[in-house]
Amino acid sequence: MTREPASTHRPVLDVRGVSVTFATESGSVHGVGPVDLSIDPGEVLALVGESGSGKSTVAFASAGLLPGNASVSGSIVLDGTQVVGATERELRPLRGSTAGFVFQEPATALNPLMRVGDQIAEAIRNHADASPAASRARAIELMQRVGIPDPARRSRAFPFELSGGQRQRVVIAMAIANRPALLIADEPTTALDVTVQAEILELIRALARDSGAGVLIVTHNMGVVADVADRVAVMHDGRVVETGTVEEVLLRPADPYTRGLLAAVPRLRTEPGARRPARSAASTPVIELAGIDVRYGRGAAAVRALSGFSVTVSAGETVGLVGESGSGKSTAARVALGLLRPTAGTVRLFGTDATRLRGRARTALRSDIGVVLQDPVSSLDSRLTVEQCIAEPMRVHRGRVADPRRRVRELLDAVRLPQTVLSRSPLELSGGQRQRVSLARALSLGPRLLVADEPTSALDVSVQQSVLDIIAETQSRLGYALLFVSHDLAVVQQICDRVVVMRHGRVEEFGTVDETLVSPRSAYAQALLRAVPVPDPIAQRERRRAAAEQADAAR
Amino acid sequence: MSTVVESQFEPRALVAPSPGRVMLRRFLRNRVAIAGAVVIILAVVFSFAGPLLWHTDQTHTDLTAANLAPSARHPLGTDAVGFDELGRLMVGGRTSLLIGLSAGILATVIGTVWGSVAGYAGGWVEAVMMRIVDAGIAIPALFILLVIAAIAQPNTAGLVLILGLVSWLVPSRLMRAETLSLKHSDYIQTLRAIGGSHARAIVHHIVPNSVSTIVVAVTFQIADSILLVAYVSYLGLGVKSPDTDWGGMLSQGLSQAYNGRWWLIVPAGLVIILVVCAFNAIGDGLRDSFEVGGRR
Amino acid sequence: TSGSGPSTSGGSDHADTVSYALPAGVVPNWILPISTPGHTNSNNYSIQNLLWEPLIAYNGSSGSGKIQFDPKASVASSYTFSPDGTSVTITLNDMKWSDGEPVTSRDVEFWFNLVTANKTKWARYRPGAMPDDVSSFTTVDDHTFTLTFDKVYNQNWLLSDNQLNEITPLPYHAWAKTSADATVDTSADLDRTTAGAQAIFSYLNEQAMDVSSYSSNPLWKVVDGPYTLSQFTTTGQVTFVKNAHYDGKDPASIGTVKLLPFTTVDAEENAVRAKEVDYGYIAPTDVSQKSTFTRLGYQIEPWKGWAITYIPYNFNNPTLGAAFKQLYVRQAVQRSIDQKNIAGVIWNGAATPTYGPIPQGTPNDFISSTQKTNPYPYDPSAAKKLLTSHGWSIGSDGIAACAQPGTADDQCGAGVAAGTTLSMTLVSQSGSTVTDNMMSTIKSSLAKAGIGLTVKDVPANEVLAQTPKCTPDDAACSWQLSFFGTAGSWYFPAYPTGDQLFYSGGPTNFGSYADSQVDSLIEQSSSSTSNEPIQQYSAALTKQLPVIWLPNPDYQVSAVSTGLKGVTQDPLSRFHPQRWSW
Amino acid sequence: MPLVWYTLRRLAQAVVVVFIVTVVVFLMLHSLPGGPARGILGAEATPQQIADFNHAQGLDKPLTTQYAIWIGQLLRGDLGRSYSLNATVSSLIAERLPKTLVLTLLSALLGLVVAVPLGLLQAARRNRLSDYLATAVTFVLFSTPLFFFGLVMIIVFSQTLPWLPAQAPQGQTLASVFADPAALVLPVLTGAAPLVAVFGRYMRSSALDNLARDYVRTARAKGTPFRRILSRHVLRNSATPLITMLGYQIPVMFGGALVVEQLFNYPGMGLLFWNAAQSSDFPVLLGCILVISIATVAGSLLADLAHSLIDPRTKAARS
Ligand SMILES: Nc1ncnc2c1ncn2[C@@H]1O[C@H](COP(=O)(O)OP(=O)(O)OP(=O)(O)O)[C@@H](O)[C@H]1O
Ligand SMILES: Nc1ncnc2c1ncn2[C@@H]1O[C@H](COP(=O)(O)OP(=O)(O)OP(=O)(O)O)[C@@H](O)[C@H]1O
Ligand SMILES: [Mg+2]
Ligand SMILES: [Mg+2]
Repeated sequence: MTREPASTHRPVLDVRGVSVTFATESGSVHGVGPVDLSIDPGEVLALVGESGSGKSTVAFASAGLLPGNASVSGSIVLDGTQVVGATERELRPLRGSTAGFVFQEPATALNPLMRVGDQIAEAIRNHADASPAASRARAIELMQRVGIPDPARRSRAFPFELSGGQRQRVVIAMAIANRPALLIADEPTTALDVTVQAEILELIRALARDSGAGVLIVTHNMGVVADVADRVAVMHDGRVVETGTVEEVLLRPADPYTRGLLAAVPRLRTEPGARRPARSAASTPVIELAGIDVRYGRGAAAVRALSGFSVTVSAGETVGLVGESGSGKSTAARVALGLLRPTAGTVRLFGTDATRLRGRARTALRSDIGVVLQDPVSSLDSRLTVEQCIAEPMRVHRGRVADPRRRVRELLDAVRLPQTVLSRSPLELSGGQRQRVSLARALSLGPRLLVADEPTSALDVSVQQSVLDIIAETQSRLGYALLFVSHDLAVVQQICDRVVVMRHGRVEEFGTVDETLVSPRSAYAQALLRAVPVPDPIAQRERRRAAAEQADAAR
Repeated sequence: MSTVVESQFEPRALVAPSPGRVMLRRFLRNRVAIAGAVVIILAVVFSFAGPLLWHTDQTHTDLTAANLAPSARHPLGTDAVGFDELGRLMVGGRTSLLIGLSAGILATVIGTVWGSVAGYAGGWVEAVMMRIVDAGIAIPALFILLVIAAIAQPNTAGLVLILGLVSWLVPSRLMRAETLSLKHSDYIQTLRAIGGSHARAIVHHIVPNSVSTIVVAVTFQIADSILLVAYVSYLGLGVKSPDTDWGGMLSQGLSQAYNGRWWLIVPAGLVIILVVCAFNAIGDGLRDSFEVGGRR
Repeated sequence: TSGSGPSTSGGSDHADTVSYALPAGVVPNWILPISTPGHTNSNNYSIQNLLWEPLIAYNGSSGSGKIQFDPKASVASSYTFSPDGTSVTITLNDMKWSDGEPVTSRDVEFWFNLVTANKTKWARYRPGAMPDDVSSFTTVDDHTFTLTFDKVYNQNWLLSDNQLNEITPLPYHAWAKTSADATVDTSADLDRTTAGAQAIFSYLNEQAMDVSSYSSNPLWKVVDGPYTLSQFTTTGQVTFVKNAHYDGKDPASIGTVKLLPFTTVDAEENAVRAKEVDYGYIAPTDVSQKSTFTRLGYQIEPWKGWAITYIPYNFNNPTLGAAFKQLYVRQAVQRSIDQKNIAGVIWNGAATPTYGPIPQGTPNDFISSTQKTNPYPYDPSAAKKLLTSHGWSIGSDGIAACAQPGTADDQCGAGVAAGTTLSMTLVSQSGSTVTDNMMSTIKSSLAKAGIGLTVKDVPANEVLAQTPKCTPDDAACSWQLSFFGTAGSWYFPAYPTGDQLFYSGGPTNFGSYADSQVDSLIEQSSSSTSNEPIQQYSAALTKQLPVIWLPNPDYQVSAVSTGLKGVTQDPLSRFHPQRWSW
Repeated sequence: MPLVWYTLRRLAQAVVVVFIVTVVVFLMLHSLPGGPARGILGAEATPQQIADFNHAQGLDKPLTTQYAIWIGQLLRGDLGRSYSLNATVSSLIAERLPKTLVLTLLSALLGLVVAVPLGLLQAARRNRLSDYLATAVTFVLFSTPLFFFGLVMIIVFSQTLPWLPAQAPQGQTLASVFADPAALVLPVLTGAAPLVAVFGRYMRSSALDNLARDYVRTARAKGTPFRRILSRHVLRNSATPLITMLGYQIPVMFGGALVVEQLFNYPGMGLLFWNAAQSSDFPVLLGCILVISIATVAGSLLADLAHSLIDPRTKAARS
């Protein structure tokens, strides 16, 4: 650890020619590099790029927090201290003091058995010789600072007693407890709802502005970039392919990779004018959910996941379900699929009362349903081959398809996968490929209804785009009704005819895309829309200003 | 446009080696587990192939050659009725290994079926089935075995059955936990939504996907069973002379603990500890390579 | 004196205490000198006799090792049979109960009345024997009474085979009541009516049903024996202290006697090694370690039991009963039993080869010379020859099968069907390494003679339950051989008659052995006044082999602290601590 | 009031479990061939005496009747009379159970005191020599039949080096058990051995789990020293599930007590049971198993409740 000579204008983080390799069971893996980066005090640098491009690796390397199997070369100077090659003992004083860290998963980032106030206080006492009482008082102060209401009481809470957004604020409070020169945030908002995301981003921005700390924010969301970043570094395959101010990179990308990436980002329309004409709602309804109530659990602890929920989806039509986490979207989808028996209400599938059917009739009814669920990893049984996965519905409903083997190959073509994947295990496919296999499976019996619960939310934007394209294309060919669940308003805008906006298990708004997602009537939908950042720094700044004005006016 | 995007991004397909391969590699790197496997192989060879090389009469007693100390003729001495102790270790090993293996497998099979059905069925069926398991667990196995010992002397098959019946409970709990997590996995949900039967879900998906849990459970269960066989002999339920098992040899030897006939105790005790350790080590190694739950 | 005695372990450093290890697994559980079923282990009797002296004590602890009348330990000072042998007049010692009352004929009558009115509840009751064989009890005076019998009996038998020796004078003045707070009205003679005697017995029995109260219940404080009770727990710890008021002929020398319970021989042996017991035992397998114990300050001495050990044949077994009835088959089996080596190697010498129905470990006047010399010495090839010369041929599996049925001399014999294989099943007692070793040795040597043996192990209780006396058509008659003799199959009273074991229809004649000549010898031995018939009986059964004779294990291999004097090991397996001293 | 609800539900489950146990135990002991009469009364007993015995004990009634009678008595706290010990089963158990509890609790305590730090240190020094050594020791402890281990302890510490008595305290009262602490050492050590192995392995892997958790990374990122991470964060998080584990181990501990008491001649429940099994003393066997199962069920109930009290999350999650 060597101390760099002090200079007047010194970056808080200076990464020069850094490469990281990981020792794994299958030998050594090149993680990132060489990478060059620097962050000045008060500057927010966004590190973007697709999954696996090395964003987190760079971020962790900056504070020497990489796992034991990583080896780093190059130079990382953190506020005048060389991090590469430093021992744990040398690094410890830097962590939490010179560099503060915020992680992606607020749910797991905190010790579940320790009161949050104590966890913040610990961050203080790790670096300052403060008394327990003083550090606790300071912790409450910090909680106030990060916008946790009633901090004195909340400091006595355990992490599970706080919401996701509040937990993330606690993590941020720990990160800034010792006024770090650099704040490193690895996907700090990815696990949060858009409205909460907006608040957290606002907080980070304010911190950078007020304390003059440099911020390294890792994200894959271009909207977030546009919202907070001063400068942007785009990573691809372990390298930084482009660096520049946020305007330069987002509005005038120079690198072809950046351009492709930006092109795939779905953009939220703010003007009416649906790209696709709304289908005639008059055609036969495929699903009719009416007055659905769902309650989980019993007694006082019961959760009302749906109350009085209704929706209809007609043949050839796409209906989107949007809403924040926990609003009941998946529950509604499960009811539609007959996986969950509602406590009240009727479910009609293809014109028959689905809750009444039993045995063979019920099985037969289900042969007309296709399903694609969110998680590409768990939606396919990894013990089967791709071919077996796709053919499974044809095995369940024997005789529906004359030649399953041929059918599987047709379906592969339809989802644009090569025949060579047939004998592989789903584990040997990428996430996008897996979701396509799921789609092929869902289409194998020629469904009249496709239910898709967040089918693309685990995918990178570019891959998401291609999956969405295939869905749109097969739907226009096969004419199935599509119930599409997503929390991404831009995606829903792009693919749906009509939209249900949900909140706390109720329908907040139901109408065409233009009615609900461009000029909504309900305050909730409006707030939701406002909170979504757009991947255009100038437009986003404008939206932010407008939102602030509105908030002022409200006050 | 989608084709452009695809060609640009999809080649980064995450091609993982097959899970079996990864597991094997991890297992092979676990030196403790490998040592365990070697011990087991040696024990099997010793017990099953040993008698081909070292011929001894293990059916007729010879009181004139009883209680002999180790010598060239009897490297591990002879026991109280004149059986050659080395040859006896081989004979005993067969029984111990066979009973341990069969009982361990039986227990796991019962536990797998019970646990997966209970976990999958849910509701009151699960409640009843798991309360039965709880009740079984509440009665310590040794107590049951002692009662049985006080009543009858089962033959080898009976012993396997008894051991299987007292030790399926833990695997069934593991299997239920595994089933519960698999039951909510997206592919089971999908299968159910398109009308797949419960049997299909259990047989084609849940059980195959629990293979790692089952394999780990089996290994630990075998270790437990071999140990339990030793206890069973101690409690007086062991196999009958001239057959024997390691536990029987040990507990017979224990009655000679003080008259200096160490050869009646030490070898039998050591092989039991070694083999049980070995199975536990393998189980540990497998568990780490599979990264599943199960005994810690 | 309270139930929660202070002592935790034995190992008496001070000379006024001795600790005695009870046999493994034995927990004394009965105090009332009239035992009810389930409470008959010999330690109970020893304990009772320490508190309440028996009328007539028979034991082998008076020095010679022979079992004989022991006037010191008896309340009776003398007994006189009438010349015609139909009655006996007994005179009592001048003794007092611990509360100062004298011991009188009334106390003997009290016992007699209780037993007579409650005989079916008495564990020692056998129809025709005590008290049925006594036709009247006549009190002569406070210290003299006469018992008249229904016919003439052998006097040895009367005195020692659970007849007169069972009688224990009981404190009439303290016990003749039916509730705890009642006072005894000695003139009421409540026990002389059947109903009254039953009510008293039921009260006494009920009081005896609570072991934890034994040391505190005032009833049991009235004693005439050398000791009184200071502790009696359900775990089997029993502590005696010297009876300060004892005025009999057998006073205690050591002040405190502790009985210590152990579950296993191993646990007991650990205590011996730790010098925590003064009078314990070691496993037979450890006899070879004698010098170790000698160094620790113990004397190792076998305690011979007045017992025999055997395996009954089930003569009513449908498959093999007919074969068992052939004497040559039994001879072949007996000649395959290597008693000398079994006793010497497997038992390490802690067993005595026994070739007939009279115990051979203790010198006595009942044994015949035939039994002493063993007419059927170990010789498997002779055994095989016996079979082959009687029409059996050895099959490919090495087991003899009857090839020539018929009754001629070179044929299998009456009732043995062609093709019968001599492959026997033995229900044997589990839980003992020595027994297991013995059985595998027997199995192995029988195989040499062409006889197959399958051993089925069950606990001792189960052996008895599974091998009952039966008739050929009973389902329960499928057993062929039965062994329940790890600790000796049968302990005799002082007079070793076989009326229960080998008399046709005898209650414990499990194998239904029947031989009219033997029956008449047994009858003669219980009625004749000489020892001639019992010796003839000994010779006859030695030759007849009604069962497989096996070495009789010692009662235990005792480890007695060298300083402990006066220890004689009573073949009747009772202990007499009043005679011990440091 | 979720905790109250949870408690009630767990309680109801426990009752069901105990009921199933009674049925299982009853059927097990009564459907087996043979009977106690001959064994209790001995070879000399006459058939009449055996019939009387069976009648007096109700052994000649149909099974269901016997069960109903038995349950009825149970509910009145009457477990029947021992066939062989001439005492009521409940008095026997009342006398012995506390001693067994003392033995098992001391063993469990010792097991925890050794295993928790051991497992934690092993996790901290994963795959170093000390970890391997400790792993080897725990494996061997786990794999050694307890009766063998106990005997080795006796031979070494009582016979070869005559330091400690080979007999556990023999006193009747609990006080007398504690009056002789030296005699308690070997039994407690023997009883603790397998628990050290089980808890140690559990603790090691639980601590390893926790070391890989995000919150440890957070603690590292805020500059917490490793020792403190271990003692403040990992220890508590990995030891808390040990409470539930403790509940699961209760049957194992009772099994251990059976062997330990038998080896060291310790007059507790295990020894009572052992002797009862030798003499087919059915009422005692039934009573012991019942009490032990109830203790097991109650123990795991307590463990679960303690866990939900200690772990703030379960208070809310379990509802
Ligand atoms: N501990 C590790 N061992 C081996 N390889 C690793 C390890 N951590 C990361 N990698 C590899 O290094 C590369 C970069 O990973 P990194 O986590 O930095 O990507 P990322 O851009 O943060 O992706 P995401 O958006 O999915 O978080 C990936 O190929 C990844 O597989
Ligand atoms: N199995 C369950 N048991 C109890 N509560 C549940 C269960 N599943 C969901 N819930 C609750 O029901 C409500 C609706 O859940 P649901 O999964 O439908 O929401 P969602 O809109 O799909 O959220 P997300 O966007 O996070 O997937 C939530 O409050 C959730 O916590
Ligand atoms: Mg990342
Ligand atoms: Mg959802």
